[in-house]
Formats: sequence, C-alpha cells, structure tokens
Amino acid sequence: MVQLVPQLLRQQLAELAANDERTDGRSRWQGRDVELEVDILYNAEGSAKVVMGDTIVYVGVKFDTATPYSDRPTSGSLMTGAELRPVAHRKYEPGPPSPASIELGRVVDRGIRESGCMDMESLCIVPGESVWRVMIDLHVLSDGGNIFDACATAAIAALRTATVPAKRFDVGEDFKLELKSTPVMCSFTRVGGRYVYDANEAEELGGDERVHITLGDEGHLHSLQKGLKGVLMPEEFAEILAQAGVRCAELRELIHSKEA
Amino acid sequence: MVQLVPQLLRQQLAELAANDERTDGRSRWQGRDVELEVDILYNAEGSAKVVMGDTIVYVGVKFDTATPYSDRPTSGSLMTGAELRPVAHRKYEPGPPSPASIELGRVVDRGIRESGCMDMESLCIVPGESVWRVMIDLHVLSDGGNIFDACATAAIAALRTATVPAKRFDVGEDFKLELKSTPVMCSFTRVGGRYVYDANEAEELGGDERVHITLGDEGHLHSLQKGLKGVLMPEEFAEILAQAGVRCAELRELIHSKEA
Amino acid sequence: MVQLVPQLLRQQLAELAANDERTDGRSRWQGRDVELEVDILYNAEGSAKVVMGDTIVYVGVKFDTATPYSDRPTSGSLMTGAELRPVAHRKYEPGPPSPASIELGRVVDRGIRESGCMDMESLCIVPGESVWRVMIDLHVLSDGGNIFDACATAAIAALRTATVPAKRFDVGEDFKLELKSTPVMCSFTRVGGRYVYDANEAEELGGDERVHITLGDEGHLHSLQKGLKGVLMPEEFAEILAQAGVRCAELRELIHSKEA
Amino acid sequence: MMGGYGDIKLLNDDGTRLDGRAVDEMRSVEIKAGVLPVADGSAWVKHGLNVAVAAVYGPMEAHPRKIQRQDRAVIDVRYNMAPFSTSDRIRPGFNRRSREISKVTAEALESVVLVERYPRSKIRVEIEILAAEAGTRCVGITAASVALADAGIPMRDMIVGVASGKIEGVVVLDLDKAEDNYGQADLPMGILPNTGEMAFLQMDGDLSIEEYNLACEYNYKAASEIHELMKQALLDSASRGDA
Amino acid sequence: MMGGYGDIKLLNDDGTRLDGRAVDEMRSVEIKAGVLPVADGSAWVKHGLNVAVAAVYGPMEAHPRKIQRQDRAVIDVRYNMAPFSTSDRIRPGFNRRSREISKVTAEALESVVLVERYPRSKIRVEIEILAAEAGTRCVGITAASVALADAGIPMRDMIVGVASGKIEGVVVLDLDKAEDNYGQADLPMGILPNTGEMAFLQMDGDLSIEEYNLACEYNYKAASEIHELMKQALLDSASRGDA
Amino acid sequence: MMGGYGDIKLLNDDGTRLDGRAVDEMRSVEIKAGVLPVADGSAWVKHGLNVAVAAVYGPMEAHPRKIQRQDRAVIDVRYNMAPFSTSDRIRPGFNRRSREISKVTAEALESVVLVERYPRSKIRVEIEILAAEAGTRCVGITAASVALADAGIPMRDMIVGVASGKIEGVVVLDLDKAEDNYGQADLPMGILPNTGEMAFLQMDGDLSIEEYNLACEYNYKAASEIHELMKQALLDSASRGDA
Repeated sequence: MVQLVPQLLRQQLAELAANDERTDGRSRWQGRDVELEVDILYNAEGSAKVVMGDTIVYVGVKFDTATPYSDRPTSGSLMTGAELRPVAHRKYEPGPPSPASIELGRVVDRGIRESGCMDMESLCIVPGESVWRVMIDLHVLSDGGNIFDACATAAIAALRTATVPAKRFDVGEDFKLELKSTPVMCSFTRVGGRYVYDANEAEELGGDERVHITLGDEGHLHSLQKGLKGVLMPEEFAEILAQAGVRCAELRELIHSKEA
Repeated sequence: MVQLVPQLLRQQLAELAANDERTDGRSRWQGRDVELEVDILYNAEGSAKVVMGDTIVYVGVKFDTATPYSDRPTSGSLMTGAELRPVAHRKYEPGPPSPASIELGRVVDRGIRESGCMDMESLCIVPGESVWRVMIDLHVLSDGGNIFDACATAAIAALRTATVPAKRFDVGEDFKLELKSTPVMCSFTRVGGRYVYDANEAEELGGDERVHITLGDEGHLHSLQKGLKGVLMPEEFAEILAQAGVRCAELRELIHSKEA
Repeated sequence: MVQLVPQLLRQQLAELAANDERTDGRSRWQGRDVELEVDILYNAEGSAKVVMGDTIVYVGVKFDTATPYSDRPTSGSLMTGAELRPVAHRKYEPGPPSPASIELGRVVDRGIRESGCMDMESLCIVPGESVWRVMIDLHVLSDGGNIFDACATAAIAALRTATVPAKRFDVGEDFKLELKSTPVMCSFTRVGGRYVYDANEAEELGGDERVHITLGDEGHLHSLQKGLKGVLMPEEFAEILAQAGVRCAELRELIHSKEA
Repeated sequence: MMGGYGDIKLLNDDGTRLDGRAVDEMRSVEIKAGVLPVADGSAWVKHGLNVAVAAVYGPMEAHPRKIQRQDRAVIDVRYNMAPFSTSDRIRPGFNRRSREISKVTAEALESVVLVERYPRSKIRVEIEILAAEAGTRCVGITAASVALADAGIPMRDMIVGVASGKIEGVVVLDLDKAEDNYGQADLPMGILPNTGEMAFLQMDGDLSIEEYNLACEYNYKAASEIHELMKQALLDSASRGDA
Repeated sequence: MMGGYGDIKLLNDDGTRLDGRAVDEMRSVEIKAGVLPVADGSAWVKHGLNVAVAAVYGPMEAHPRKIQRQDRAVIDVRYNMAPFSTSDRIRPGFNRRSREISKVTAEALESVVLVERYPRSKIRVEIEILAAEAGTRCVGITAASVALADAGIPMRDMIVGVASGKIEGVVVLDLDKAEDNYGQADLPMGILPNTGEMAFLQMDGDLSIEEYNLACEYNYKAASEIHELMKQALLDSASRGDA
Repeated sequence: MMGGYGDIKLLNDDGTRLDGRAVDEMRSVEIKAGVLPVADGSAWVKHGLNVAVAAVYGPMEAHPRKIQRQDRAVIDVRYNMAPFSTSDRIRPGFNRRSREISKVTAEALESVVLVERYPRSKIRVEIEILAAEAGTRCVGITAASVALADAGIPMRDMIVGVASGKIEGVVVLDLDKAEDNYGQADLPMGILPNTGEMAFLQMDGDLSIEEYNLACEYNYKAASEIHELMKQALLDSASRGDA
C-alpha cells in the first residue's frame, strides 16, 4: 500500500520530466525562494532560520570550553549535530538518531570543516589546556524537501554571525567568531530520470538518488555525497557540478547580505 | 479486551461512590493501615520498608562524595531514583525507566528537596572540593495502589534515620544525617467521580486523575502534582488540600515514632 | 515451525548416540582439527585466528593506559569483550550485546583471569598513577559450533604472543607481554543424551546443556560454567572432567607450538 | 551564606519587578497558528523570551498495536528542548525532566481532546522549545492547544499554560528567568478558560495556603488574557486559508 | 606485595572461621513464601546478611511472538541488585554480570519446570537482591524455586542454590563477604535435592580435583538442609491460606 | 605551526610516494570468495594492510514487517570495525561514522542488486573490518560485491570501491594511512565496471574541478584492475565447489 502512491507519483514525475516541467512550475535548475534570518534565538550564540518553500529549519550555534587533543594543543574543535525530530514530518519517528539524521549532520559538517573556513587555531584559549568547542545543531521543523541545503545555508549563516561568549566563561571579552570563507552546499536529485536542483517534498518522494556538493569561495569542491538508491554517469555529474557553481554563488550572496 | 474490565470496574466504582462507599469498606478520607520499619537493610546507610495494604516498598539511602558545582562550592546534593521494576506488578515491563517511574522519582524528590528539610551546607566536606551526595532509591516490590505515598513515607523515614558513612570514605567519623523537618506526601485519586485518599489497586485501575500534595511541618505546600487524564475544579482542590493537612500530620507522627 | 527441525534433528542425534556415532564421523571425545595462526592483524598488538571445522574466530589484543584502582595501585587490568555479530550466523541479530555474547566474554575472561596466568603487577607503569589495561576482543566470524573453545584458544594464543606497545604510549620500549601459564578451555555438550566434546553446529542445535571447563598447566580447575537448559549428575561431570585433562593438554601444545 | 541567594534583589523599592512589571503582570505574549506547512496543525508562541513551536499529526493509526486503546485515541506528546535553547547546550536524547513534562502534558491534553471520537488511533503532539527563559512547560501547553485546534481536532475546551510564583515573600505572576532561579516557589497550571477546570497542576517551593490562593487567582486572570490571543491566532490563520 | 591479600587471615587458630563457623557450616538461613500480595507466587530468603525477594508472574502469553516456543513455555528471569544492596551504590540499568546470572538462572529453572505443559507461554521470574553479602546468585535461585512452587507452577524438583569455596588453602562451605573477597575459589551450584542432579554450575579461582570433590560434597549436604527450610516455608504459606 | 601538518613530506624527490608507489599506482590487492562456511556468500579482501570480510545472508523474510517493501528486497548493511582494527581500540556499539557508511553502502548495493526479484524480503550484508589502514569503506564495498555474487544474488553489475586523493598538491591514487592522515583530499567512489556508472560517491578536502577530473580518471583505471581480481576470486571459489 505504502508503495502505490510513489509509483503513481513516479509516473507523473516522469511525464513532467519528458516536457522539462516540474510539479511547482519551476525550471530544472531553479531553486525555491530562500528566506534567511539570522540572530533570532535567545540563548544561542549564533542562530539562523531558513525557509525554502515548505521547508523550515533553525540552526543554533553554542560554545563551550574543552581540553584540546594532545596532538593538537592549540586547536579548537567543531561538532555538528542534526535532529530529524518527529515535529518535522509525519514520516519521522522518535528514537535514537536515524541513519538519515546522522548523514545530514555529517555531510553539513564535512562541507564546513573541509573548506577550512574556520581557523581552528583562533579558538585556542590556553595552549594544551583549554580551547573553544563550536557546536552546531541543525533543527528541522518542517521537511518540505531539500533539508540538506536549508541546513547547510543556515549553519554557515549562523556561524558567520556568531559571537564567542568569552565573558560568560570568564576568559575575556566576547568576540565575533571569525570565518575565512563561506562554503555553500547545493543538492541535486534525480526526478523523472533527470537531475533537478532543490527538489521539493513530492520530487523527493518520487525521485531517486541525490548528490550534495559543497563549494568554496573559489569554486573548489570541499565535500561530495551521493545519497539514496541510484547511480549516475560521470557526464551527469559534470553537468550538475557546473550548475552548482551558479547556485552556490547566489546563496553565498544571500548569506553575506545578512551580515552586519 | 483489555479495556472491558476497567469499564465494568468504573461502573461498580461509580455505584459505590453514589453510596459514599469504597471497595474495601473504607470511608472516603480513610487510609489503609501503614506499617513502617526503618534501618532494615545491610549495606544501605538508611533504609525503610512501608506496607500499605497490598503495597510494599523499600527505600534505601546511599552516600558518596563528589565535587560540588562551582557556583555552590559548599552545597551537597540530593538525587532520587525510582524503579518500577517488573517484580512489582504484572503490568510493569523491563526496559529503560518508564515515564511513570520518572514521575514517581521526581515528585518524591521535589517534596523533599523543596521543603528545605535537608541542610545542603551541612553536607560540605571540603569547600569547593568535596561534598556528600545523598542518593535515595525507591524500590517498589508490590504495587497495590498509592505507591507515591508509600515511597515518599519510606524515603523521608529512611533519610531521618540515615548515617553518613564518613569513616568508610576516610573523612572523619560517621554521623547522623540531620533533617530539619519532615515533609509528607498525601495522594488523592478521583474514583467514581469524587476524590478519595489512598486509592487501592482497583480504585487506581478504574479511577481518573490523582493529585499528590507534599506538606511541610507548618502545613505549607512544598510540592504539587496532578497526574493522569482528568481535570479538577479549584473547589475540589481546596477540599483535598484540607484533608491533606490531617493525613500528613498522622503520617508525620508515625515517621517520628520510629526514630530512636 | 521453527521448532520442527530441531525435533527431527534430536531424533537423529539420539539414534546416532545409541550407536556411539556422531554426525561427522568423529568419536565421542574427538575434537575437530584446529588451525591456529597468530600475529595476523595489522593494528592489533596480539592476534590469533582459530578455525575448527566451520567455526572461524579472530581474537585481537589491544592495550591502553589507565589509572589503577586506589586499593590496588600497582595492578594492571584485564577486560574481555565478545561480539556475536550478525556476520557469524543467520541466527545472530544486531543490537546491544546479547546474553549469549556476554556469557561468552565472561566465561573466557574468568578462565584467563582466575588462572593467574597474567602477572597484573608486571603491568604497572607508575604506581598509583598509570597501569596497562589489556583488552581482549573475541570476534566470531563463522559460528559452526563450539565458539567457546575457539575463542578461548585464540585468546590465550593472542595474549601469549602479544607485545605491549610502550613506545606508542611514550613510556619506554615495547616488550613482550609475559604469561606465566596457559589456561585452556574444553567444552562438552549433551547430544543424544550423552556428552560429547567439541559439538558442531548440528549437535548444538539438537543438543542440550553444555559444560565449559578451564584447566591450568597443573590440571587445576580455574573456571566452570554450565550453560543452557539441562541437568547433569556428578558422575557425568567426573567423566568429562577426566576427558578435559587430555584435550586441554593437546590444545596447550598447539598453542605453545606457535610461539617464536 | 557564601554564594547564597539571599543577596539577589528581585523587587524594586516601588514594589515593581526588575523588568518593571507589576506583581500581577504577565510578560508579553505573541501567538501564531498554522506556521508549519507539512504538519496537520501547528502553532508558534513567544512568551517573554521563550519560543515554542508545536506540531500536530493525526489522528492516525496507533502503532505498535499495544499502545492502541479500544475506546479512544492516545495522545503522544514529546516535549523537547532544542540543544541551543538554553544557556548551556543540552545534549539530545534521554532526559528525565523532558519525559516527565511530556507525560503530564499528554495527560492534560487527553483531558480536553474528545479522544472517544477516534478509537484505536493516535494523535502526535510535538512541542519544540527553541529558546527557554523560564516557564517553558506552560508555553508548550499553550502552543500544543493552539496546534490541536489548528489541526481541527475536536476539544471540549482549550488549555492555557500559566504560572505564578513567589519572590522575596511576594506572590507574583509569570516568573522570568531570574525570578525562577532565585525565587521561592513556582505554580504552573493548565487552565480550561471556559470551564475554569485545571488539567495541569504542578508546584514546588514553599507556599502557604493563602499564598497558593493568590497565585491561583493571578493564574486564572492571565489565562483569560492569553486565551484571547489564542483565539485571535486561530482566526488569523483561518482567514489566511491555512486552517 | 603492597595492598596484597596475603596478609588477610580468614581462619582462626582453632580451624574455625572468623565468624566462628566450622569449615562445613552454613550461614543462618530464613525463608518465607507468599510474601508479595500482587504476584502469582513469591518468596523471601535471608541467607547470612543477603536478602533476596523473588516474584513469579504467569504462565502468561509470550510476547513479542518471536520469543514464543511452540512446544514449551519460556522462562524469563531477571536477576537484579537493588541500587542500595551493595556497599557502593549500583547504577540501575544494563549490567553484564546481572545479564549473565539471569541467563544461567533461567536455564537452570527451565531444567526443572515442566515447561512442556505451557506451550507458547511465558513465565516471568523476578529476583531482587535487596542486600548483598556474597553468594547472591545462589540465594536468588533458592528464592526463585520457592516462588515458582508458591505460584503453583509444576516442577519435577526444586533447585537449591549453594556454594563452597577455598580460603587459605582450606575448602569451606558458604563463603561470607570477607571470604569471598579474599578467598581462592568459589563453586556455586544449583542442586536438585531429590534427584541429586546439578542444574546450575559455575566456578572460578583455583581448585584441584580433590578440592573440587570436597567442595561438591559440602554443597550437597547444605542443599538438603536448605531444602527442608524451603518445604517448611511453602507449608507455612499454604496454612496461612496464601498459596 | 606547532604540531601542524606542513612538515610532513609525503612525496619523494623523484615524484614517487613514501612507499615507492607511483602517483597512479594502487596498493596490492588480494581477494578470496567463499571464505565463511555458514554464510550464504562471503568474501575476504586484503587491500594494502586493510583486511575486510563480508558475509551475505538471504534473501530471507524481512522482519519486522514495517521494513518490508512490497515491490523489492531491502538490503540491510552493517559496516563494522572490529575493536582491534585500529591503532586505538574502538568501543563496540553505536558509532556515527559506521552508521553513515552502512547507509551509503546499502544505497549503493541497492542500485545494482536486482531487488525487484525478491519483494518483501531482506538481504543481509555484513562487512567486518579486521584491520584498517585507510580506505576501509571502499574495501568493504568491494568485499560486499564479491560476497553478493558468491551468494548467487543477481546483480546488474558489480561495484568496485576505489579512492584517489591529493597530497602535497598532487593527485594520487589509493591513499595509504599517512597520506590519508596528512593529505588534502580524499575521493572514494563505487564504480560499476561494466557500465561506468557511480553507485557510491563521497569526497572531502579541497579539489579543483581539474583535480577532481584527474582523481576520477585514476579511480576508473583502478576499478577495472580490481574488477579482474574480483572475477578471478569468484572463479576460484566456484572451481573449489563452494559457490
């Protein structure tokens, strides 16, 4: 039973694809409007809310202090958690972190971490003794499709506007967290046989594999992830990679526009 | 199926209530006989057993030492755990703490903690370095109704007769844990439409919401909790609050009678 | 359904037993050929692989440093973990450690620990501050019967050829872990009403209780465990104990033959 | 008393509170319904600096079957504090406080939802606290009530979450963070505005009977104020065509 | 040997033990049946300073279905030490030792209960250790046997839990706490008093074959003494009308 | 930069790597099929110093029923690192990295197995890493493919796990441990050798588009080399009569 709706949906999506159309009238590489708000949550040292169609996510950044690893005595650390809680969709169930939520957190984390945008050495308090630990939490309130990009966008926006609460920890004056660049994620989903950018809920339900691409300021790749059942040819990847360059630049501009 | 018995039981309880009667012949505000024994368990530094009708509970008090919170360097700490283990009734299942057992532990804990009966400063060993941690464990062996009052009574009785095992921890001579007052809990359950005190197993099965009231020596409220489905009017609450004053005083007298 | 095959199998095993035969042609006290390899795993400081018929197990030994218990300031420690992971048989399910895997780990651990073969004092690094912790992990890849003996054999062989990685922990030069003796386990299963040594998969499926015996170099008992449903008479135990003496000596010789 | 609480002053000399409120004055409250596109019903409540969002899914088939009730729906409530909702980050996962609040909130909601209409089914209520500033359990109950109404679930009344407390020996309405940390008592209630019944009741600290009665009176007054905002939020949502 | 065990003397010069017992003398044992009102069967055993309570529920339907056996009942045993039962408090929850004891105890009880009489059903046996002073697994088995009998579950024999051990090179019956901590071997058994079979058998430490045989002999002697107390407890309970 | 990575030299002056390999040269690979007697299919892969074993069980009934799919089999993959497989022992149990790798590996395998042939069933794939030296997720995918073929599960192609990366600004094939620790990028892929499709794709670090293209090219070359070894292992196994 559960599988019948997707089958009908898949047919419908295939027909739309044949005409190069999408369920909501967008063109193949067109994203939904993105609303981004930053610094909106009391108690979070950095925060952002992203609305993309029916998708709503909040990201909060918190800090605490920790002992550094002995082989990196001056290096702070970064942790990204994701929760796909039952609030976000009928399909999510309570319980320990699902593989889907683990993947979300880890892919967003890798994009930020591997871009080198965060100077881990700048998070040292006392070498060998105390460093800042940056904790990003992705909180999806409404999953209307493409939560990866919504979360990644909110995460980097929250980081770029975050304040390190040094005063609360009695280690000096608060200061702005410094980011050297703005890694941005773009995700593509195979729908009706061909890839589209920023799939919505129906397109994800009736679609196949997806590819998450994180690009840095210079257009270099920092993170890739293919998710879900399905395969792709190298030429297909080359095509979406070219599109990603354009989409990431647009999102980067939006993120920068929110900075004071 | 499971729900049929309660429906018949509810009818029967409603008929009894109409005649102001109860299943075991008690009057509305009458409790079952309470047997209380203290200092009965080898290895517990304080212990008590309470029997109320078919309900049997043991409570043990243990101590250890811990580092105080940095904002309260001279303050000991208190922890109350409850286990509704499968031993106590056919209805209890093994597994992680159920919401019911968490509620039991937390409500008993709040009554004791909020009454201020325990001088947390008296539990300091070395300021900022070491304080006593008091650990109360509620262990229900037979749930014949009203385990809240049975546990709360046993808990305060076990505390009031507990010895701090300083010698075993190499920090001086053993001494009696000092309690400044005797907070007591009384619980009321709506059965057949009206509240009764100290519901038994059948009354709980066929009853509705219940109210747990903890009163201190002076008759002040220290903890309230409404549990289970159901609502009550402020006038109803006023009526049981008045009864609670009487019942709590009786239990307090019983508890004091067991102290050397 | 699930239970029908074992019933037929039990009949078949009873008939074989009546003729003093076994499914694979072995005599009652005859073990399967044992292949033992040691020092085969990159990253493990001690390792062994045992193949006994269709049973294949790997055991790895790792070390780390820890603070000793305050009442034994110069004593290292030993820990044995067992995983009956789904790789090893269709019957094993993922999830937290099953009672069967806990029993396996604990019985192998007790045999080694209680034999006194490991001089815990030789694992002291700095008295009261730092000692070696020896961690044995039993990893069953294929359960074709009698995994207890396979694991115990691999464990003691891995220990006896293990190197303490002092250099990696910056506390001196690597040295060979010293073992004073070679405790060996032999297991017996009731099959078709009488005990046999080294039961195979079919014999375990259609058999009853089993007895695990660990003997030291001098033939002393160091660990016993009766497992599974079933009872035995003291005379039966005496008979298998006598056999255990012979089998353990054979295995001990095999283990010693692999030492450089 | 080193580091004690005696030194914290919570009332101004003119009897007002640190943030200027009168003793019987609520923090500002803002309510929106229908805020989450994929939920069957939802609400957003800002109460002081608290922010709570509630989503409702269902009625749906109750599974696993052992949670089913032959004669009614079960209400499955999860009260959750987002990791970034508090000053110190909260680790996700098991949490005794959240479990207790989820339990008593579910029991309160089961007292007003017409659960008999949906035998063997389940109604999921998800309460997410995005920012916490004292009183989150009450804010969560208010949000859940509006979300249930927004989902079209029949109820015999709404529940309004409100709390009063005691600071420096004075009973006050709606404790803020400092008052909650350094105050002497807290009395959160879930009030049915039409019938005046209580579906939720907790209290801790120290209150005489008289103080309890005054705190209770404050709570009822606040409940009817908040109730107006709840109704307006539902009207606004309906007129946007989302309900 | 700093902090070693060699210095601990466990035998008096006259060959008796620190608490005055002879080498083949048990600690005092007290047994009651039918002690828990809501259980189908129950028992209380005090053995030395150990206190164990066992409850039996069932036979009942076995669920989830995957634990069902077509041809017999399963026995679901939980051996649990109360947090306050030991010198250092035990954290509730998962515990490898308890799991192992639960497993081997269940297997022992399945060997005597006529499980074939109750296909597809489950019998729950709950063993709670309220105070521990060495030998709790044996005390638990004894309590479980009495509770099963008190519940009217048919068995082909009882199981008596007993243990012997070795201290200062001497085999002794029924180790107490100091003897268990500083002794050289422990041999707990579950003995069927009528048939003489063993349903439970563990051992650790160091025993020669001869020492094993002597320890075994002590265990059988103690088992028949405890068996009398078990029977008397059931008679007493029956005559009170509880059984 | 104290303790930084800038000082680590990974390339020799002649352009070869520390272990003497050319930039486009793989570590040695050895593959065996049918190595586990009780599994339905199995494989053993040694790749450099990595050792992975994979077992396949099924197709079998999928339970619990809620994981069943009406129109196809589900593939249940567990990628697990043995506690002794790494320099610091790994605690058994929940692990975010393993969960993620299990998920993407399962998704890759579902892309090649003819899952439509086995509606409502489950195929279990167990990947055990016994020794880890960088690149285990790729070695695991290779082993899983061979084990599936060994089990006779129909597939439209195999998947070969391969990786390239970047060290000291140079793209190289098949990073070893030091190169993985101190390198600048890693691009693991799961390649279908017959169709040239990618069923698995991850990457982290820093790669320009040109560097990506070169790394990709290396991966395809290595995939066809490993594919030959996979086919030979299956032939050998079949000729031993195990398949």
